[in-house]
Amino acid sequence: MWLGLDSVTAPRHGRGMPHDHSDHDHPHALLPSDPALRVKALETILTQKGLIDPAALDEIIETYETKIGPRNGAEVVARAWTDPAFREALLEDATKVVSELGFYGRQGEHMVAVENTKDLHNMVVCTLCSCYPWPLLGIPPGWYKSDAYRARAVREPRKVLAEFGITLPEDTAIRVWDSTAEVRYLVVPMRPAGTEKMTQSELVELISRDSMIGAGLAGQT
Amino acid sequence: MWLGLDSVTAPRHGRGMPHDHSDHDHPHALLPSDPALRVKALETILTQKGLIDPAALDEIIETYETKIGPRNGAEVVARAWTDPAFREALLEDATKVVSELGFYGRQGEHMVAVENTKDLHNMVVCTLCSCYPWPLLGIPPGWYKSDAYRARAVREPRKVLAEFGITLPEDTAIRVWDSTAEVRYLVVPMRPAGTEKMTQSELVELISRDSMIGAGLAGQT
Amino acid sequence: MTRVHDMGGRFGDGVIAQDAQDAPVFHEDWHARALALTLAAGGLGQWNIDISRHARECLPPIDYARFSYYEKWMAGLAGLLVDTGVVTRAELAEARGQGESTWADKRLKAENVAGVLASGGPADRPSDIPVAFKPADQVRTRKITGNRLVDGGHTRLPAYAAGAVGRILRVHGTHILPDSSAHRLGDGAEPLYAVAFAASELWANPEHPKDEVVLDLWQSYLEPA
Amino acid sequence: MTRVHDMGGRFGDGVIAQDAQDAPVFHEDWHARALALTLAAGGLGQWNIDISRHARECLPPIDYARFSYYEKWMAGLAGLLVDTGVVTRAELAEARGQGESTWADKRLKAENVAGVLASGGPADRPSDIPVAFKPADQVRTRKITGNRLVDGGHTRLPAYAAGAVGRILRVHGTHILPDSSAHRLGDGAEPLYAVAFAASELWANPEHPKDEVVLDLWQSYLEPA
Repeated sequence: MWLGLDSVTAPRHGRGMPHDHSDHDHPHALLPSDPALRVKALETILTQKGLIDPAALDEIIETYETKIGPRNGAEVVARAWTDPAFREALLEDATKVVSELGFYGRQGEHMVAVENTKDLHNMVVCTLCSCYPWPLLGIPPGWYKSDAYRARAVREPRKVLAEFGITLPEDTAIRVWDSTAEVRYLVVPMRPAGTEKMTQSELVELISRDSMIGAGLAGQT
Repeated sequence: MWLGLDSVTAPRHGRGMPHDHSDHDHPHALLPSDPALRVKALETILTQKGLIDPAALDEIIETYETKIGPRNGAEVVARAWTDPAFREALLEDATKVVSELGFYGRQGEHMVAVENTKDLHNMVVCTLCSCYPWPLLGIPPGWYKSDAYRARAVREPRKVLAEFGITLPEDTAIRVWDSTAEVRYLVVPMRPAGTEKMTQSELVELISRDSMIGAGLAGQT
Repeated sequence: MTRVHDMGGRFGDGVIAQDAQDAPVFHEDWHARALALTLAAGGLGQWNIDISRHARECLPPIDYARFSYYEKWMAGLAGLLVDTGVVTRAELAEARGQGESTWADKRLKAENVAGVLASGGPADRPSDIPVAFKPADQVRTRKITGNRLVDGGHTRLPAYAAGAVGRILRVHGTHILPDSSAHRLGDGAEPLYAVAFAASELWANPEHPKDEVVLDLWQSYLEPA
Repeated sequence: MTRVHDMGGRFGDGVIAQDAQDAPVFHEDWHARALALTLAAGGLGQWNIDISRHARECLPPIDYARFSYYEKWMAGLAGLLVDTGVVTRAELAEARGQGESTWADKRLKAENVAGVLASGGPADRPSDIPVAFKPADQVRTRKITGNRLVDGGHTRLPAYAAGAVGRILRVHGTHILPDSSAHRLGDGAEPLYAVAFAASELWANPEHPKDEVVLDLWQSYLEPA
């Protein structure tokens, strides 16, 4: 319950109501404008008030730099390619399956796996913000959070894919998943031809982050 | 035909098609970033190429600083208040009537006058750009061209009017005119009570620019 | 959603920064020069008003948001000059014009300014398209706004009024269709109407049951409702 | 049109600036600090994820457009800290915290980070609202997007998908309604669905007749079609 979804639902007077600021009276304008100094100022204030433990920040950063990243997703995909029962269970209830592998967590509480086939290419975006399956793919790359991707992926996915070097067959349909709720989508890319003899750990190397967003293909170079 | 609406309709290869630029490859990025230097650079280039006569720029500026402004509209309104036949003709065909007064011209080629009453308050905006009846009101004020006015006037005209110091009676309807074509709207504000004995030229002094946009009342102080 | 300029109804903007009634027409000298330069350059006849509006709308969204009004005009003008070949990218980069232009004979002269401003540029044109609606008719706007001739092209149906039912208030005659004219595809003139929409038809939380918004809309934006 | 963040389908953005597959997780040290600071401050329990999304959406449109990703996070965080009274405007202005906070006992400790990240914060909740739709049912989204509880409030129906007909693809169970939760009006949990829309239902010029967009939408956003 760390996100406090339950603990902060009591209305308080004047809070939670939208109040549109003009450019200069938003609280952020009180901080230094240089972003690095701005972050430093906030960290300093919160540390001085006893609200932040800088060591906890270090721990969070190290977690997402070294422990939680697209390798997790690649392991799930590689196993789905090689283990039919696992694949079936993953497509049936991804949250359960990835939890059993220890990949449950923040921004991955409700997982759905969608499988790419010759007939259907899945692709994930969050047009309203930057929702992304952190426990399986880590922190999203810059392009995923860019205005250009958010604006264009839903309207012209084929032009977007072309920028990523992908041209789908003319009769392949595209399904773009706009992550508007707390459900997070993992794309299971197609297994490349000629990989029948590879081991699961060899396959993992073929599975890029972008392929699990649907903006890349597995084995694409 | 100076605006060239007819003369440039022949398609030319690769021209006129939208081509979205990312931030840094738009031609404007080649110019100095300081706006005053940017304008100066464009004027210099065009003058050196013989495409601009700086004296013509001076003449345009002087025209809109001293000759064409809200005084024109105020004269039209004051006469409509005092001359019933004129009022009727103005509401019937404003383009014809203002042309006869010498107030035809650029950005006022198709005029419509709309009259405020106890039952109906008219208000003008251009949400898509900044369309405005230049020959009658001059160059629009900054607020009319602001994002805040463009975004809010159509959705919450009463909150906007409150910022301008106006509270309408509860049973007055508001009609907001969003200037999406080349038709330009002049609001004929209500004549203030107690002005029955005023001359037309005294009345002109009561008629503010904002009152002819519908963001003010005549005689409002 | 069309482009970033299509902001009618947007939430998030704060109070309106008002100018005094007697504020100067131009707050800065360069504002005046920018306006005059835009008008004079338009006089070269290399683009029309729809093309020039579209040039401003096509600014990168970040620029459109951060630029002040006349900065948008200047950036739009730079784009138009390069697109039409009137000025080269090299000339912009060097802030120096290379030799007299072939269009120099179209230069607006000071003595012609008054006449040109007074003559304007009307947008009504004859059209073979019959007028389909009369005042009080119910119409519905296109469900999805957007140019039907050119993907991402210029159009004048704001997103907030897409898929809405209104009633014809005025018939304006037949006018140049910006969706066509902005892309040099001809005037495409067709009937133009003032159409009134109840605020409740456009907004989730309208301010007042009697309020309306009126837009000028072309016949091809409309269908009977 | 809701707010500036609601940009799905917008024209005007250029090519996507791609990162290499092996680019660092954080391009700048301050990006990493900004992310960690946001997570740790969230742990104080003074806001939920819907409130914090809304705080970013409520940035002035000019700021939202010009700020890089983590700058939006920092600005949103500054707003949240002031709105909740955790930090004062004076403290922000002086870049100095005045005395220990009453919420200091909620500080996230380094040794609890792993457990907290692993436990997450699920959004499914029991609800008395019966599930109204099943897979393959046709539904229509609200014609006008926007929060129905709070004018200008948070909502998760993008403008591009308003007034569109789609079909239910999945039933996700009952989830917290962001429109309520973002304004401290309770969980308001209700059924949530994945709804598929033909591209031709959303775009003036769809790329391909077979393409679809799927959105997760709450039952109150939908009606039978």
